[in-house]
Amino acid sequence: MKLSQTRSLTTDDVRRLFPIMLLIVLCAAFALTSSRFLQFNNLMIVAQQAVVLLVAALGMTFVIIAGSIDLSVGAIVALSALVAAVTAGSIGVFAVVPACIVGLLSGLINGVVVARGKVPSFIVTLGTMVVYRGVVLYFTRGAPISIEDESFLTVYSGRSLSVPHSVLIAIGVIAVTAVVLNLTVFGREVRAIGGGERIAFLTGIKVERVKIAVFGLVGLLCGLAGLLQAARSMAATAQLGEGLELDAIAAVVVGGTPLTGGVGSIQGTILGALIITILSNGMNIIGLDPYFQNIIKGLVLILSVFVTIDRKKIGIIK
Amino acid sequence: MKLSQTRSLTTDDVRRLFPIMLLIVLCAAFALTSSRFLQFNNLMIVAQQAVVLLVAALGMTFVIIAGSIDLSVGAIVALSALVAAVTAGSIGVFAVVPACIVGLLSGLINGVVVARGKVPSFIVTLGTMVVYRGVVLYFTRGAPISIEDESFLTVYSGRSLSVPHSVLIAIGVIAVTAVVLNLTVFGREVRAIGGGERIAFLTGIKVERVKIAVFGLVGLLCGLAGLLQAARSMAATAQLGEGLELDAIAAVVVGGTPLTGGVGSIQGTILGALIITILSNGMNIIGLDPYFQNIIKGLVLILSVFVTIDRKKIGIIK
Amino acid sequence: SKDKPVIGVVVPTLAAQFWNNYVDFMKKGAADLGVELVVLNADNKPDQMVKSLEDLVARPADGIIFTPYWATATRGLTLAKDAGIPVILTDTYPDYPPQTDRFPNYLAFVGPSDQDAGRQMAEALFAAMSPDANGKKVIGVVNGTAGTSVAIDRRKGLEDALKDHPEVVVAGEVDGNFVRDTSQTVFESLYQGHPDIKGVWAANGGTATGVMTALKNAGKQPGKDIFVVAMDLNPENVDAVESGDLLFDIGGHWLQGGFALVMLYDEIKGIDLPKEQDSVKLKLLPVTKDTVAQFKADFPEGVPPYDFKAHSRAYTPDAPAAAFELTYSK
Amino acid sequence: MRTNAVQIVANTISRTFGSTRALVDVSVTLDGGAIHALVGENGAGKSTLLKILGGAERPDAGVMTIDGAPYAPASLGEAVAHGVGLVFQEITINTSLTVAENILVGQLRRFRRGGLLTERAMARRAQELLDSFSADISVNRPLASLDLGQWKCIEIARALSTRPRAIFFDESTAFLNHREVDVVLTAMRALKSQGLAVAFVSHHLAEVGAIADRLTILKDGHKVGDFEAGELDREEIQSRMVGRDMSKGIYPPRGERADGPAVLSLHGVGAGPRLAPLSLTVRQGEIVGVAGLKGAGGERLLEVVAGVERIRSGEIRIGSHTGAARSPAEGWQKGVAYLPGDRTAEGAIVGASVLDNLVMARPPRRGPWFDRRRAGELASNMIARLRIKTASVRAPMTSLSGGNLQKVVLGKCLAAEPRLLLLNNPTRGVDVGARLEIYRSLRESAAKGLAILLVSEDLNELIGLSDRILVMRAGTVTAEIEDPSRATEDALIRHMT
Ligand SMILES: Nc1ncnc2c1ncn2[C@@H]1O[C@H](COP(=O)(O)OP(=O)(O)OP(=O)(O)O)[C@@H](O)[C@H]1O
Ligand SMILES: Nc1ncnc2c1ncn2[C@@H]1O[C@H](COP(=O)(O)OP(=O)(O)OP(=O)(O)O)[C@@H](O)[C@H]1O
Ligand SMILES: [Mg+2]
Ligand SMILES: [Mg+2]
Repeated sequence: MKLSQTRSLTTDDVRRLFPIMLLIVLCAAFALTSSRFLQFNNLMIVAQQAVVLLVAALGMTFVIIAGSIDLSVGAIVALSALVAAVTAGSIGVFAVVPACIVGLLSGLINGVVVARGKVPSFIVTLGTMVVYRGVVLYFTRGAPISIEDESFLTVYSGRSLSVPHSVLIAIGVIAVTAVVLNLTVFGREVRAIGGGERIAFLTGIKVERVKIAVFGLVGLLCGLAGLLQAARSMAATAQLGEGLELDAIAAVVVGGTPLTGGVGSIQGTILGALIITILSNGMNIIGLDPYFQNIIKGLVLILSVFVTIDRKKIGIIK
Repeated sequence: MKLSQTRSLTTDDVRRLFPIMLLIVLCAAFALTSSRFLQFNNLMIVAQQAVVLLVAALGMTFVIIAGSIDLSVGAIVALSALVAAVTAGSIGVFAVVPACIVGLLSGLINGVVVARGKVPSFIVTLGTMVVYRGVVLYFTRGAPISIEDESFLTVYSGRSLSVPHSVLIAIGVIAVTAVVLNLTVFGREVRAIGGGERIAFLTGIKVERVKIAVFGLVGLLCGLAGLLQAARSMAATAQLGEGLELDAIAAVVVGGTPLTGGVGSIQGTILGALIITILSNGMNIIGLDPYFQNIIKGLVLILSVFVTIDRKKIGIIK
Repeated sequence: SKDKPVIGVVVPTLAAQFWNNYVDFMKKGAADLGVELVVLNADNKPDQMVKSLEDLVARPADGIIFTPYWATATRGLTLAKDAGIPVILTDTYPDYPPQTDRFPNYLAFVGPSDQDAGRQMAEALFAAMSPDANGKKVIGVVNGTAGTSVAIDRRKGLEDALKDHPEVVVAGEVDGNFVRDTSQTVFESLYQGHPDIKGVWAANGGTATGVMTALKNAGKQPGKDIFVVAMDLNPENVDAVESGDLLFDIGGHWLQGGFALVMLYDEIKGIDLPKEQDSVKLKLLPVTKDTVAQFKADFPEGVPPYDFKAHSRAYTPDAPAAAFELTYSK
Repeated sequence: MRTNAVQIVANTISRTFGSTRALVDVSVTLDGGAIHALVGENGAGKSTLLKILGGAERPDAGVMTIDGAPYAPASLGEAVAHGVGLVFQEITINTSLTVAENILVGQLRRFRRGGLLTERAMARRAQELLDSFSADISVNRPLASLDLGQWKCIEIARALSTRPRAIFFDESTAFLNHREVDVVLTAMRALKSQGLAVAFVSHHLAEVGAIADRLTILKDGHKVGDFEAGELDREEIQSRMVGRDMSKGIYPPRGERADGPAVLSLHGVGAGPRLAPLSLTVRQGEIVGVAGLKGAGGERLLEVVAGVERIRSGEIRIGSHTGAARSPAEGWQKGVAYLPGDRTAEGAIVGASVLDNLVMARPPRRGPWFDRRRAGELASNMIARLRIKTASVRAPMTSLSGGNLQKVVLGKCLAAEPRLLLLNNPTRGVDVGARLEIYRSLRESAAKGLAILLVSEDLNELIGLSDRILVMRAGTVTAEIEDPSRATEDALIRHMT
């Protein structure tokens, strides 16, 4: 018994280690095909490309652990990017404040309708996704809003010692979300609600308040993501962040957090966001037929969930 | 007690009657604004516009009652439309066979991965949505494929006695799905699985087989929907049916079928599909600012679920 | 209310600046001519394009102007024919001519030749690049949304030019989906894999902006280290040509809708469109550093001072026929 | 029908879960026409043994035979095909279906004509099955109008629908009140008389004594022995199960009559038709029991005090605060801990760990931070105090046996250090040994000032533990028993019905 355990990997280990193994395999495959892939410069580009997805996915991690889902993150990113672009001209780097406030408010609206209105989050955020994007379209009329402010661009999309600032900001977000999820009472309440909402409610957890806070948190993070995206593209457009919600959900679940709620980890989401970004970056670097790339992306998504999912924990596979 | 019940509507009645009331209110509002709205001709157009959404949503009703979800319906519609367009040139009206077979197979693949692989349907179909659309893109290389075959177009998108054939086909699909859901063993098993998958398993239902069949059924219906869509647009393109999955889910839940599974009705889905189609048709006919239409669509979605949802039945609002 | 005809317009999307410029110019025309303009948005969905056309037929509109993306031309024309509504197509040519027996209601086509524009972009790019040590010119290609005829036709134009220029090598192609952020991301990766790229053919304005942003982030100076060419003449791209970042841009075809509006208005007012004027293939306006000042003078805010009534034969019976040339004033 | 009685033999069965040895070389023989009881502490391996016999689990080692032929079911379906039916410990009623569909759900295909379901034939067959063991249920009743006992009967009818030769019940009476229990026990006798081999698990030795023909005692996965009915008396069974002398009874002695300040007082509190206005005071150190059938108002009363249900009239005082808790959160804040009746749906988060559940109500915190060290201590203490059988503090709840799960839910309430504890059937499925611990623990807490309001379907528990008993019927209090030590089950039942 003991012997065989030390010799061979158990299914549990495979499950746990799969995201990191997948990441390593992908990196190795791309590195073998293109010498450029592992260069510092490209790694920084990947990191930078991953930032917006990662920040949104970190927020999504909380929502999913709480047993809900948020389809409006892409729209919130577009909305806050718009706010950042509009205000950057006058207040420069402080555009982060209105961008984050708008993100937070959008998230709180989701949260209040979900928690107080008792409407499933899938529907609420499907609706607000359309509404928020409608608002962006209504205000921009499709025109990109360029950001000229130098200080804004330098702070949010410049580099120091060749490290992009956005990557540093993302590291900060990782640290904060990891602490909040793992070390605070709030983080435990989020898990409890995802594990069993009614039980949490009867045990005295303020379910409504916590859920509103969770949606507010993802909104706030999307506000930040929108700002970073606006800084990276030096403009806000109506199409910004389209489909980001699905990528964010994919990042979370590829990282091993099940959609059923109650469990999940920040490090998983980091791996998931990196896998999705690297897959895309690598396929473009090696010049894979763009018509073929989507097929591979879809298969990788299914495969990783197929392997990482803990079937013992999920009585019901829905 | 008795008296007040006959006099006033209970919340339950409001819930149950809301979709039909909403439909009536929408129709009345549009009819007052534009005299054209209630004309036979426009009603036939609405019916025809609703067909593709309705057929896909009828399939989705089964999936949702079974407690799952299918995000790949739009992609399956595109895939079968492609097959229909490619084969219509040589086999004319019989293109329905390969289109439906491809739809069925795509659905069965979803079902096998969900049921046998025990991967949540949200993820599987998110992945296959990307894969199937990738396949369409790969084969069409993005170019639209026109349909010239007259017999094909007449049969699937012509009219007899001013009634569009597609509407007749949809009525047939309604009849069949209503019988299957309400009167067959299979329909009962679908409800049982949605009501509690583990319980259904323990009580001897072949859960895997039924789930595979459900996904196969929605695939088959999407195959038909793809054929009808191709006939209606006289062409197949890679973008066909984009976002249809979300509209189909919206139609099902607006019709009062909760996302939690176990309960749901065909007539609800019919109402839901009509509401969504009429909302869009009416706003176009009265010429509402296109920048504003999406905002209204999103709000109507949230509102109707807010009213119709049965909060007693859903202990957990996720 | 027949004196104020209803003209319905369906655009592929309103989330792109180009189509908003298109609609704005038409709105100006509608106000001048006295037309009730109904604008519908297909939201980038083929099915919604068809539905919107059906809604216009049901309304009914007195005339329809639409852009048959996703091969929706035949469907739209059939619907309109059955309801006796005249149609002008813009932007995307459906591979059959107007005013045939099959579609007598298909009055005219007004649009650019995307293929020609794609070729011009390529030619301008190739001419500006100097060959590398091996005598090759290495370019990268960022395509538009796969499946749109616009993307396909522009790419065909590039292909035509490539045939005449064997010294040009395509290092790689990516799909930027006509969206600037996507274009930026995919080009970042492409460029990382092929740092020898010295020229970029970008399928539209937003795509080019994304590419230039990526280049700047990579510490390269577009217009010096690497040339970028674009299409659509979006204001920001015109500015980029002025600053020297963008080598070449071509467009002006957002005016096509306004031109079509005049033609359709006259038809509704009983003045038949001559057969020989039923295909207006706009010769697009190329803009380079040399001509950008002129462009800005002639097209303030992108909209030329254009007298719709003067071009409408219903208002000005002797209005000249070929009124729709895109030209510089000097 | 069947003349020769069936015999099922399980020989040296073993089953291990991770490091837990749930069964070690256990052998049993089950005969047709006899009722066989399995008893033992929580976690002794009873459910595991029944699941293996019923095809829901597979043994690591050991063989089984039916009438001498090898029997190794790989699934429930295979067991059913061998004529073996299993009624689970958990409720397996599907509320999306009707009564008849719930009974015949596994064989809907047999009721097809021309591809369509014949509802009438189904209803007839379902009614036949219910009537075959005299369950007084009409298939036309909506599921929601039936009580848990009737739900259990539906499950029994389902097990019978495949015409089994053997049928096993896992704690089928644990969630039932005395009346419902009688229904199920009568059903078991009826099945026995039809020649079926019947096996059941129960923690209520009175039930065992009433109907079992034979008895197997398990302890820590090992078989202690097989006995004939009447061979051992109740105390002997208990002491063999628990491994110590239980002859002094399991209920701790009552203390002095509590006359401290009131912790909970209700004045004319009503909550709709299911709870008529009622007044009640629970003092520090007092355990007040509430007896009554399901729907009599006891559960409602707890929900009102806990803040789950709103009051429609009257006034509640908790300690010095006036006013009802408007939510459970407010209740817990005021020092009211609530243990709901359904441990899996309302009590414990099954996907979380033992520790997570134990500290959920009042997580040890320093400002916003969760204090892991103190949480670990708190959980370990509670595990020791309630003798929760778990592999570790961080073990997942899914690895616990039913009774231990229940103890965790109680532990969660005690860990919040409440001043008022609301208990709804706190010892459902808990073995005698553990009950003794729990009762002692509750009594100790009461002695330190805790006030307890106890609703229970176990009338012995009410009589043994309470300082005072309210008896309710149809939402009103029908009697108040000041000295429970002199009360009898029959007396309570008289006021309840
Ligand atoms: N999971 C649930 N199941 C049933 N009811 C719930 C649930 N969650 C919340 N509720 C209902 O919502 C109400 C308030 O819930 P909760 O205590 O979680 O909110 P809160 O944050 O404490 O709000 P407030 O601060 O306004 O009291 C309760 O009265 C209850 O009826
Ligand atoms: N799936 C599982 N994973 C890990 N351990 C398990 C599992 N199922 C049972 N066990 C362990 O096996 C032992 C026997 O469990 P079992 O459910 O058979 O007990 P039981 O006698 O039925 O107890 P109770 O009276 O509490 O229902 C327990 O220690 C339990 O924790
Ligand atoms: Mg058990
Ligand atoms: Mg509260």
